[in-house]
Amino acid sequence: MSNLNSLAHFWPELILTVTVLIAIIADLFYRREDSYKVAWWILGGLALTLFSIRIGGSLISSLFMGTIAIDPFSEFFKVLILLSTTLVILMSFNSKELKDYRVGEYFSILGIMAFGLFLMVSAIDILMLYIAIEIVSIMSFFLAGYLKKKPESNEASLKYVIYGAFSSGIMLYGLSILFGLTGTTKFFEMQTAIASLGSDSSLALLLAVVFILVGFGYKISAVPFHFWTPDVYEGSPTTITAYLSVAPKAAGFAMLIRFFNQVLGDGSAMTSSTWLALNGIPWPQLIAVLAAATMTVGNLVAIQQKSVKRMLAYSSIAHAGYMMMALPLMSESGIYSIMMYLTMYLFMNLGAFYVVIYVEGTSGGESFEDFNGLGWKMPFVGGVMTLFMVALTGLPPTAGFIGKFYIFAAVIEAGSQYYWLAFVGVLNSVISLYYYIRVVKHMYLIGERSETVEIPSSKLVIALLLFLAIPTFVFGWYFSPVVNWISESLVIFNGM
Amino acid sequence: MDSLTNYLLVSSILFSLGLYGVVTRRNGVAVLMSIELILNAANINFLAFARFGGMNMTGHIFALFVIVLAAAEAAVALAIIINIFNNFDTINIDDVSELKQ
Amino acid sequence: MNHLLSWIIWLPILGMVSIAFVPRDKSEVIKKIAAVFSGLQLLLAIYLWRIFDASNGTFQFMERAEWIPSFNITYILGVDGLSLPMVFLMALIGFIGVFVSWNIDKAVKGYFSLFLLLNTGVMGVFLSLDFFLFYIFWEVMLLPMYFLIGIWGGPQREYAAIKFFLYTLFGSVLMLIAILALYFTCGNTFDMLVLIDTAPTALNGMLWWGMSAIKVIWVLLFIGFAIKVPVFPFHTWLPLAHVEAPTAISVILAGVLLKLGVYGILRVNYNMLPDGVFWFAGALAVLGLINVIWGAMCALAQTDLKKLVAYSSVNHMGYTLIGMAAVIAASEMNGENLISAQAGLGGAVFQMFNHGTISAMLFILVGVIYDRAHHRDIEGFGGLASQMPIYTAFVAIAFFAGLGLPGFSGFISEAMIFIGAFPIFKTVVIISTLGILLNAAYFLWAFQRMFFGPANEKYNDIPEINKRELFTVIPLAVITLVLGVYPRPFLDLIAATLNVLIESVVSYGGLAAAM
Amino acid sequence: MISGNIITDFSLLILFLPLIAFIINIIFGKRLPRQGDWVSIGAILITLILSLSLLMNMLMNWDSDFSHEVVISWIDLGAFKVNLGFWVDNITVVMLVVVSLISSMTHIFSLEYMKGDIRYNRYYAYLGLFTFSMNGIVLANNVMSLYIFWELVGVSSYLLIGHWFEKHSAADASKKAFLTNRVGDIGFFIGIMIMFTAIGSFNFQDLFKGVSEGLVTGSLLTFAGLGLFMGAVGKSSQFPLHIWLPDAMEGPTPVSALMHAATMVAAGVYLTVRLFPLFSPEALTIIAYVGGFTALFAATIAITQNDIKKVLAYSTVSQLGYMILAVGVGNYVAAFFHLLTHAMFKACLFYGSGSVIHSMHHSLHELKDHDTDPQDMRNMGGFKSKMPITHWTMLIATLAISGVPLFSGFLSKDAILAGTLAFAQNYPQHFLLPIFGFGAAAITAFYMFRLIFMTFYGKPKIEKVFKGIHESPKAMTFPLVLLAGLSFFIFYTLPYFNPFSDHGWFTELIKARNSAVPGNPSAEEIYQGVHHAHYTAMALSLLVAALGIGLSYLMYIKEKFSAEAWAKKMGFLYKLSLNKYFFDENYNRFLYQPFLKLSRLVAYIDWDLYDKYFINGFGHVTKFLSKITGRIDYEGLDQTLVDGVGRTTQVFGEKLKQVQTGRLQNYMLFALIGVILILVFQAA
Repeated sequence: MSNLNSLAHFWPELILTVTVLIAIIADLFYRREDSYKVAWWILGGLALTLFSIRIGGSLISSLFMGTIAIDPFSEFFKVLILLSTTLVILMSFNSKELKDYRVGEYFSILGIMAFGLFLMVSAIDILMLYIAIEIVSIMSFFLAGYLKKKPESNEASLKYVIYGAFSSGIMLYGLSILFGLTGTTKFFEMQTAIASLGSDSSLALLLAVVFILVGFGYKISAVPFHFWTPDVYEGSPTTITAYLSVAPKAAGFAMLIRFFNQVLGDGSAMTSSTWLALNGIPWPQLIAVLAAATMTVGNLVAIQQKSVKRMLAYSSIAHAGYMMMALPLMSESGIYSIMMYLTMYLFMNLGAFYVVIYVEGTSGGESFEDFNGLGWKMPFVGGVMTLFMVALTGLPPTAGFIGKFYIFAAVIEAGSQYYWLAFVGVLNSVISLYYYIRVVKHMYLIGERSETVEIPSSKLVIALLLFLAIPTFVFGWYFSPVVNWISESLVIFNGM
Repeated sequence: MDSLTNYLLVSSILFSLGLYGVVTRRNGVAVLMSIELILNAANINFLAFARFGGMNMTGHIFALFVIVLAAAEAAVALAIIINIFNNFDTINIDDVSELKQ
Repeated sequence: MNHLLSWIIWLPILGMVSIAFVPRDKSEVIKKIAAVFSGLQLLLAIYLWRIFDASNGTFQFMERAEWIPSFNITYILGVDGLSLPMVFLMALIGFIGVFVSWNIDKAVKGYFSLFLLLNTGVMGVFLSLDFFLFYIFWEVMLLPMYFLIGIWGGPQREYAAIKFFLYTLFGSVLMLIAILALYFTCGNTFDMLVLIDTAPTALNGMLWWGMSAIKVIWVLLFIGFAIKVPVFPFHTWLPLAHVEAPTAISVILAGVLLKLGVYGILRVNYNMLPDGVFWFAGALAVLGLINVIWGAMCALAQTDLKKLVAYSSVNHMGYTLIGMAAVIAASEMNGENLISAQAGLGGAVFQMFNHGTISAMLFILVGVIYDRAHHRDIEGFGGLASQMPIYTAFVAIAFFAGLGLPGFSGFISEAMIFIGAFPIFKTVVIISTLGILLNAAYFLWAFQRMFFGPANEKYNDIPEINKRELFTVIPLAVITLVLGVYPRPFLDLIAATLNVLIESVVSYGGLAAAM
Repeated sequence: MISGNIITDFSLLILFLPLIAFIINIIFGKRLPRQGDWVSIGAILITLILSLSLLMNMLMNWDSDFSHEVVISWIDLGAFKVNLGFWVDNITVVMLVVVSLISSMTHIFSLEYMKGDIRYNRYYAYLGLFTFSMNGIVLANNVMSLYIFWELVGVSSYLLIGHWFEKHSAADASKKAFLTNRVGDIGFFIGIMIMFTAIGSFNFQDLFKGVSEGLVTGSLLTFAGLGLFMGAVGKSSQFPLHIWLPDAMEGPTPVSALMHAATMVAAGVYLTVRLFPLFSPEALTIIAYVGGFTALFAATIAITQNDIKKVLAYSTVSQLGYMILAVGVGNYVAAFFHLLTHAMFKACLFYGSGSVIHSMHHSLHELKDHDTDPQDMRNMGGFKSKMPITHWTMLIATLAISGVPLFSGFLSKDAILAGTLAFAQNYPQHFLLPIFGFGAAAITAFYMFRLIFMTFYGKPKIEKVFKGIHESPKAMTFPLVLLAGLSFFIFYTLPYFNPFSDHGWFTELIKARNSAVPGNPSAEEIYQGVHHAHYTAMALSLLVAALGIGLSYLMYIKEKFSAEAWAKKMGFLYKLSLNKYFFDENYNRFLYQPFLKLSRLVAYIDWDLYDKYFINGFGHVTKFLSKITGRIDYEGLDQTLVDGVGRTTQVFGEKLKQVQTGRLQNYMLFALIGVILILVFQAA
């Protein structure tokens, strides 16, 4: 579709862009202390964007001369991104860390990041892909280092920028090789080209795939490209940590799915329920191994963390691992389960981080000891935290279980060659119980009971916690709505 | 003496140098420069492929975009490094490790 | 009354909700609410038992409701002769448990909410006929258990709680894999009724990494259930959990939770993988034997009364396994010895129930002395018989019931198990008869050390067992005695279902496992 | 002539009246007047009357194969059915009379003997429980209910032996009794299982039928028989499970009289009598040897005991051995006959000893003397004058047990010995059995008279104790007199009057049945054998009895030669016998202690090794792994790898600072390594 016509279907992104511009300008007129009002502009913009997505109609095609796809699949992820962005913005309101900074840009940057993520989930051209990744990365460098006066934050951003640039560089190199092999940047042309490649170039192809994998792996923080995660997660403002652990991951997975399904797989993705790897590239096995490694490492290292925030950081690596399990299956239900997991993960993980933010705000720390007796002191917060922990462990009747359930179901369905993966997965969730329940232990078993009971003063906190907790619980036993939504969204534009 | 392989050779050498620099350099700026090397290695690839693959201009355009993005990235990175310098009085990234537990 | 089963399951939740509205300092009210709701549940259970048609071996009072159609998940409830006694047991012990925990004073609100939640979880497992539902209830039990042990337990409570949690979770995730494997190999359904029809044949000849799928799934499920039972190598969480848990929780744990394992094996492994039964029966019997002897010997060596009782559970559940193994006697290759199959399986189910009542009684009584003396060291007493005669009398009843004395229900079930298993597993049974000697040994020895001999001045003014405690023990004692004298009321209840089960096992049995 | 359902009702009453008394007493006993002893006594007396009326009925019928069966369905799972019920025949009736008679005597005797006991009501309650279970055994028509009541008897004995549980010895004894019995019961149950597996029923008649049809044969049958017999070995305290009975004397003496002399221990014999048709020849031979050996062996222990009750205990063991021996040689009617007579005179002896001990107690109590053992015969002597009734009754009983003509013991013992002799004549290789028999007879006569002489004759050993001695009250002497009376032959040979022949209502009505096992001699053959051996046996037994009595007369009255001297002469044997051949010690050393050690070891393995190291091991391993991974993931490797890189870089003249952790490059390095590994791994 030509560029001009494309604009007609580009409303969400356009609205987002305009919002951000307005926000930046508006920021100039606010005084320092009420610069947080910028957030309202952004929120409004996000709302509009969401609206425009929903009314966007169900056109499935590609825009801007085949560089961007619009399809329910991308819309699904866009909604997730909008949701998490909105939540994170709301969370930021009572984050203690941000108090003594001018937060105007902060919110605008979040907006831009959302825009980048939009591009990521819908890119079907490696150029667009690269641009999107770069936008997102650069914005996250900003955000990670937003606390200028806080050394950790600086360090985090430094590590993030260098590591990000490095890995995107390697990825770019891989892309260049791929370009060389196929002579095009468009996914579908690449697909056909790869399909007709001779076996002599398979090593080069492998090289390209592996290099590209570095970029992707970095985005979803998969082993062995996860080393930046703990430091960055710990250094950056907790709100941003929460955001990084959800939105870019989601987008990254969307990207992975598209790429592996349409470039390295035979495009028939969603028409038949399973598909094949092209040209005998063993990337499914590769990803399977990486998945196992990712969740194992994530869990094992999470066990010995002293700070809850850091523990969550590592555990988010593990969760990436769970989701990766479903990639090599190359089956519709695999993708389905990833989308399911992401949806559930969004609520419980943001929830967990939000409780951490709240506890930081009250007791000032984020180590396990800071949670001692929390359950008795603040029954509400303790209760929802328990819920989130249980959900992250993946016990019924919580959303977390449903996510895991779908993942494992997909793996088992794929047949016995991936059972070992399922075993690794379930054993890992047993391990994860150990450190998640540790939080609960500190909240209820260790701290002595206080007679006085506190409930969060701010209505916003309660509202947000409820908004995150209720789905976490309800989706645990009633998830048909999600199911239907996902099965509608499970339509990927496949070049036709 | 004007064949694809030579270009690829050059680019791969650049790439490896870049990698090496990233891994061994201690100076933040130096590390950034090494990264630039990697990016440009990629650029050379793009151009070379575009040129010899007898294709349209895609490669060139790609290269242009890369240059632009690299610039942006470098800008951000340098900003951060300056900030680091203000906080740590060093841009030697060995010394920037508060976060080790 | 329709939706009877749903009511039985969800009543405790209602109680939990209504407790939520009570201010935390009104502990009396909270206890009363808990008592009322579990009492209602008990009444419903009794009513169910009255109107249950014993002549019909299939599921009754079925309830079906759409749930998650996209994954063929349905809300199915049903009760048969296998689950009915367990439901009754749970209702009874749940009700009694409220009174056992009457003098809990720490965080009463939380305690009773979790207690009721636990109740729902257990009931759900016994009544649900959809695998997904089954699994959810199965896991729902864990968290309340964790808190109940971890907050209200003894000195080592945190360790005990997490150990229990990890142990059981480990088992249940393996179970999850098996459930999914069944789902995808047997026509994409969680409906147990359908699975019972399709599964036995669907897996025939299927090989995974050279192992027969039947065996793999059987073992996965078995480990999951065996940990709950607990079967020998997986039993070590039990003594710890028992010793640390508050009395009422030990009562529930020993009285009902251990039965979940056996129930699961009978309901799932036996019904859905009959070939596996034949392949595994021998091992099952041997494991049972080990449980019997090992548990008894450990019990013999204990000086902590509660630990002794805990190990006696290991020992008693061993008999159950032996009895279950006897089911294969009814197959052709074993000469269609229906008698011993019925005796063995019936004995096993009966033993489940009896162990429920007896061990509950034992733990309540242990709690009684612990509340007074604040220790459970057997050696630390002596001559109590002259100081608390009534208590002594009830302990004697419980102990004699425990050592399988005729006149108590335990004897009948154990005798049935032995008689049933003897034709097929002669050596196992002959060795395990040693168990009845060891039972007597450890119970009587403990009894002598605690109650006989010169009175210990330290406890001269120790208060006698009080009315509330009597109220918790007497019903159990009565049931044990009545069924011990005349077991038909119970056995007639399960007979029809047993025969259906045996039939379904032997009708497939041993074909695929043979190859 | 009573009709069937009346018999049913009677037997039901006989069975359940004592149980009701038990329940009433255990629950309300304390609050009832006189602590409710009258409830128990009333119940037991009614029971006695009822069983006597059954006896009358039997005598009036005069029908040797009268039987009456009642059955109720107990378990019914479709194929697996269990029916319990009664089997009333002449044996049953006689046994019922014995039980209820001795039981009522005990009730009456205890009125005085247990007066003022702290747990008076419970004592009577337990007596009721015991009577109930014992009648249950007697009435059972199938092995299962037999087993059930068997165990219940064990419990009531446990409770009664442990009646004075404050004494450690009593508590130990009760536990020992129960556990030793359980050992036997295991065999019993295995026997039941074998039988049921083969025949598919528990009912006596079905079992007999099944065996005669050859459903169980050969060694399996022998095993089954021996299994069932093991039960008897336990209950009747035969070698090697005899250890519990002497200790059981810790219980109150009336209890010893009732359970550990007359009825409960006889249950084992009753079992073998009941199931006689099931025993294969091999089994019977073994039974015979066990019985015979026990008879002699226990007798030899009894010689040297000084505790009056211990002597009686061992004589009981030995007499039971007799009965078992009789069953073994096939002459089981004689066994049952001896059971009957023995119940009478042995109970009488126990009551006698009870009354002696009672008065000893009193006199010691007067003297505030708590060191002197009231049961030690060496503290007695010359009581004849003080306690005439006790003396005479005990003397009669002793004459009976020693097998002196005119007394019941003579008849029954003679029958047994005759049977044994006949057996040995048919199978000379078993010549030992009669030797056991007659030897035991001689020794029995000896030590029984030793008891009498030491207690009632000679000079009082301790004068001041002797002063306090006086005859016991009526309630205690009445049972003595009654039972002493019942020790005369006449009650067993009616309507005939011939002190030298056991021919009478008993032999008429209790007819031997043929064994169901093919190959066993028929009842007729056995009878003939006994008939032939009769007179020789009689002569011999008279001889040995006279021998024994004479010897002890010379030793303890005339004191021609002193016991001490003899004891010294054969010091080793003396020590052996005095210490009961060190059985308890050896069992303790080689069975109990090792087993306890083993179980402690098992518990240790289970808890401190298996759980702590293996199970928790997984936890530790995981934690360890997590540490390792943490290292590798976060700190480690760089120590080696980056140093390596550093060295290479130094070649390029790059100065490398002290390697620090948390450094960015390491991460990238690892990422790189990861990539390379993947490449290698994939390209390969």
